[in-house]
Amino acid sequence: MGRFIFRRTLVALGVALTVSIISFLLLHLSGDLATAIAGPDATAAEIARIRVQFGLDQPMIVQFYHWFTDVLQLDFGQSYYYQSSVLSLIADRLALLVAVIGQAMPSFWFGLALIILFAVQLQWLPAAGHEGWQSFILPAIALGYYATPAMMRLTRAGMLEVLESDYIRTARAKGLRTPTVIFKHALRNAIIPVVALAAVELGFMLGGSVVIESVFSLQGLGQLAWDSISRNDFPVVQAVVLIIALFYIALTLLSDILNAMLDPRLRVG
Amino acid sequence: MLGTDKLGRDMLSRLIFGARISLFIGIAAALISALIGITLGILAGYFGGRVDSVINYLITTRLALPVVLVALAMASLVGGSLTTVVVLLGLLLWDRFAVVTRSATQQLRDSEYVLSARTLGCSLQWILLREILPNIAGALIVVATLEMAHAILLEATLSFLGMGVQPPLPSWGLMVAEGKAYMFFKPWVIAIPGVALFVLVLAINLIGDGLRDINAPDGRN
Amino acid sequence: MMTETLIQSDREMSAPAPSPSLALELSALSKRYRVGGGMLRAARELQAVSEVSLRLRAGETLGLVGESGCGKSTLARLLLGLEAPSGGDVLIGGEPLHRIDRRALARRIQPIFQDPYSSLNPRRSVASIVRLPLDVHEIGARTERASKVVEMLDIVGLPRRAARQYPGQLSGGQRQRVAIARALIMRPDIVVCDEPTSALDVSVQAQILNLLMALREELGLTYLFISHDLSVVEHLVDRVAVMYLGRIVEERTREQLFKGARHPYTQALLASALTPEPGLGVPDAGLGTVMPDPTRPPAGCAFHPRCPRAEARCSQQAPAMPPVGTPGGRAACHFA
Amino acid sequence: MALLDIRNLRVDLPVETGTLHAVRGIDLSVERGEMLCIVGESGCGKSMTSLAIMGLLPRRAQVRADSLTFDGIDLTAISERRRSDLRGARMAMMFQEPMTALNPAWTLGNQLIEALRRHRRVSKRQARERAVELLERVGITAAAERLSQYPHQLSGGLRQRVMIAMALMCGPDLIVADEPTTALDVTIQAQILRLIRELQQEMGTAVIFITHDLGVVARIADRVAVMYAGEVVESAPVEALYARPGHPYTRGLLECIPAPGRTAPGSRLQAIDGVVPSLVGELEGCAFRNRCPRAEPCCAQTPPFASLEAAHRARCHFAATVATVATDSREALCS
Repeated sequence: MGRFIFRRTLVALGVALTVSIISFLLLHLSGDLATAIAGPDATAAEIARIRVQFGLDQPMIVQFYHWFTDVLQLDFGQSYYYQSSVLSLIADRLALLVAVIGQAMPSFWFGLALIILFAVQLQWLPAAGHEGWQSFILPAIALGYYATPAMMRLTRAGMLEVLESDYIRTARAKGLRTPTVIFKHALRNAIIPVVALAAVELGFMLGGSVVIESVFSLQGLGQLAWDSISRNDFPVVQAVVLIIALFYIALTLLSDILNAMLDPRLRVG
Repeated sequence: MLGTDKLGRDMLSRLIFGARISLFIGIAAALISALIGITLGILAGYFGGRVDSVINYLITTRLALPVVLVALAMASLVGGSLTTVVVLLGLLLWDRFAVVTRSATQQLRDSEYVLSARTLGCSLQWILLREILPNIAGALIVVATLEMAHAILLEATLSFLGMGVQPPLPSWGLMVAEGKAYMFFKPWVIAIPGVALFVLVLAINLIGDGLRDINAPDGRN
Repeated sequence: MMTETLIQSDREMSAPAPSPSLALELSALSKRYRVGGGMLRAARELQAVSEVSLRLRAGETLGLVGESGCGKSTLARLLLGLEAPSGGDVLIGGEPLHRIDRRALARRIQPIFQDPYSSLNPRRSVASIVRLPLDVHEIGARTERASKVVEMLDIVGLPRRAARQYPGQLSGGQRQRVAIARALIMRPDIVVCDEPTSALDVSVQAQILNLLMALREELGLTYLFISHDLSVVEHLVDRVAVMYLGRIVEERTREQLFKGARHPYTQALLASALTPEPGLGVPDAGLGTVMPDPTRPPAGCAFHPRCPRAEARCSQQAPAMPPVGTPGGRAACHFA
Repeated sequence: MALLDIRNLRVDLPVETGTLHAVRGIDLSVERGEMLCIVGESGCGKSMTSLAIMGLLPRRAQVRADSLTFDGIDLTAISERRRSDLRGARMAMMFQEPMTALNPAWTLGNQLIEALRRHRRVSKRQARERAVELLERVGITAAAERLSQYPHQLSGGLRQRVMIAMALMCGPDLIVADEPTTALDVTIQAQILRLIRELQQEMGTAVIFITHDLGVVARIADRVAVMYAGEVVESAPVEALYARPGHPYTRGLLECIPAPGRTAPGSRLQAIDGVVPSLVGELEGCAFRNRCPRAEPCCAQTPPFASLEAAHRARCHFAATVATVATDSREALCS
């Protein structure tokens, strides 16, 4: 088990490294960053200044090296827009995000419908902002509802498949009562794919929160990313992408370890 | 029939034209991602070993990237347009194709009819395209419908946030965004495109379910 | 008779002289797999086939028996060119297998597999399956191919209307006939039958065995017949080779083997075969419950942990296997 | 009185094209301590029969019987709860696939112990002791250590031994074994069969042993029921069945397998031509008549059971003739 966790962690670290390279390359290869930061009306001199200021004139590999060594020290650089540390910006909003990611993928329209029904028509809950726990109910529902059907389907399909299996028949042949058969013998095996899906869905929700936060005007991580995208504030975008990816990797790692505890056959690297 | 929007444009005709855009994006993005995902998946599944490890790694990495955020960031850099959205979504949605193709190919790789094709001297291309692919096509069509629906929803999301299809093209997501300011007074402005989106995605998912049933194992008896 | 060592040195020096009467010759054939290796983990080695030497004369049927995991299916895959050997050589009609082009090989050796459900592509019609070899090798015009398919269906005893059906519409026995038709349409010399009837009901098994025997007669085929069913082997083959943990442990003519097996494992197999004779009870072959791990084969004779006759030296010294062609058969046992 | 008595058992399964009559009215009885083999080919209804006896058929299956009595208890009349009190305690089951019949997520010890603790008031320790004792009895070495192992750490033969121990945990009166050795190698099969036969005689347990292998039947059975197309076509003590088969199907089965001394090597085998009829929808007359070498017009009427000798019955219009010609003509047929 120890060796399994060690190996699985090594792979997770490898993926994390690759993701960080991609999140770096994504932004540096897709266009001239300096021009994008300076804005459409900037002069050539201004662009050149920005290029030097942000080190964009150096070779790509040097830029990556600097960025990556900084990231290892949890220094995501300075926000182009807020002119403050990216880390402190994100830390502020991470708490808010975690409150919302109890659930899943966005449906901006579903969110709007919720607002119209519960905030405007019924006036039960606030439509926007984050004052008190009530403000999180609608966003959480909007974020969570997308993943629910998939999870239900998988649990149901997994359960049906497991209930058909030979060892369930063996358990019934022993005369075990139905609750024992279902909870001891079936559920444990049926839950394995669900755990894996839950990790994936949670990861998707992190990415999806951008939309829901926009709909509910929540100042969360997603909103930060979204604002930064519209402001061409790329270090922030880059860091948010990376952090969400790392969250996802940690979640899948966790689900793999959890599944290995549920099923002894999975305890091999 | 359904009234007009804030600029006096006819909702119905914009809605119908929007359907064309949604469907085009859904189909085009699904095609691109199918091409990428199926190629990677079939290679990983057939060859196994190192090839499989590398491609599996790619899939995990792709899954770790938040689609919406990356799409938004890229669209903002390149500039939102129909082409951008299609290409971006095509490049981001191949993971499920790859996962499904990979596991289906793994199951068929050692089946005796593939072995028998190999002993007949069939080329690799023949085995992958003419022996394996037709037998996993059923599962892939289902994935294609799912990804189509996924792409349509994502396009609407991008357009809603202003990074997708640009006005005056009538994307449904854009129509919701445009109507957002009036939604407290005229809820139908967002209700109509929203319901249209819902119905379309539901229809595609139902088609996918239907195809899954048609393709249910007919092999053994 | 040429000895095994002679063949080996022969092969090292130059290509062996083709001996026309030998359809198939295996010399010291070995296959090792690496198992369990992952991205970050060292693999273990599995010796699936170990130093197997055998000869098949043209028109002869050699039976290969052994329990699951003994390497008999791997051996079949090596002969069919589906895997490359880790050592040793296969000569087909005197020509080394690795020098034969894959497509040329397909015309000389063909398989019939165990599971008639998975051996046919469910998306192809019967005609398309049987015609596949002709299509791949671009033999004949369209009409010629079609008429060859019909001829082949007649030969294997399928009605002509079956040509338009799909595997899902056929019974297990009919499917196995389709697989036989596909294997034989290019008239190979050698057919590797890998448990061709063990997935079938007994009443259908007899039909397929009859067909295989009739085809052997008509087309002059050489069979390597792999099976775990000793009564089927005894009915069908001329010679028997017994495999245990990757090695041939005994090889004899049918009469010699079934009347006087010398290796304790063969004796155990024969004792465990249950003929339909009431009143005899289930014999005790004297084997223990220890099952060897093929990735860690026991030292000395690989069979010694289960062998009722094992002595001290069996766990230290591996018994030598007499060379191929030893008169009266051969067995790898200190007491043989 | 028989331990198990079955009269006119029918099992129907709804399928897409109609109703599959998997078991079409069979009578069976099993005496205490007896080994009854049910033999037949795939789809003949033998597994459905075994599941019906255990009450383990899928919900969609419809089971009807004039009588299904176990040790005087009418199984059709009792609740599912009472039924589950019998299962594992007084009637146990063994399955074909040792690789999938054990739950991969729990240790062997856990799965063995729960069988006993469900039915008997014993402490965990007592249950463990019983498990170790039985594992040793079925020939598993280092039994105590095995309890903490998981099924995937054992070979197929060992797992089937564990299944036997599991079936014996509560000392049942009846064990239903559904092809328990089919997935095993011949040498292991012989060991497991010996073990089952030994334990059965030692403990006086009745066994219903389901198989397609006539070799196995000959060596272990006391009595045999041959099933074809959802019916029992012949039932007899084992010697009588092999010496004087009264049904053309039984004869066909015995003649189509190569047997040393009877079939000359390389000679043509007596195959049974044709295929089993579909069991979807009603089947009139003798189900075997489309494959039977001696079918006549009267076979369109369902044949009654003909009594040939003590406890030997065959469902054929010509049973008496078939049984008398069988012994001497077999040599003639095969030469």
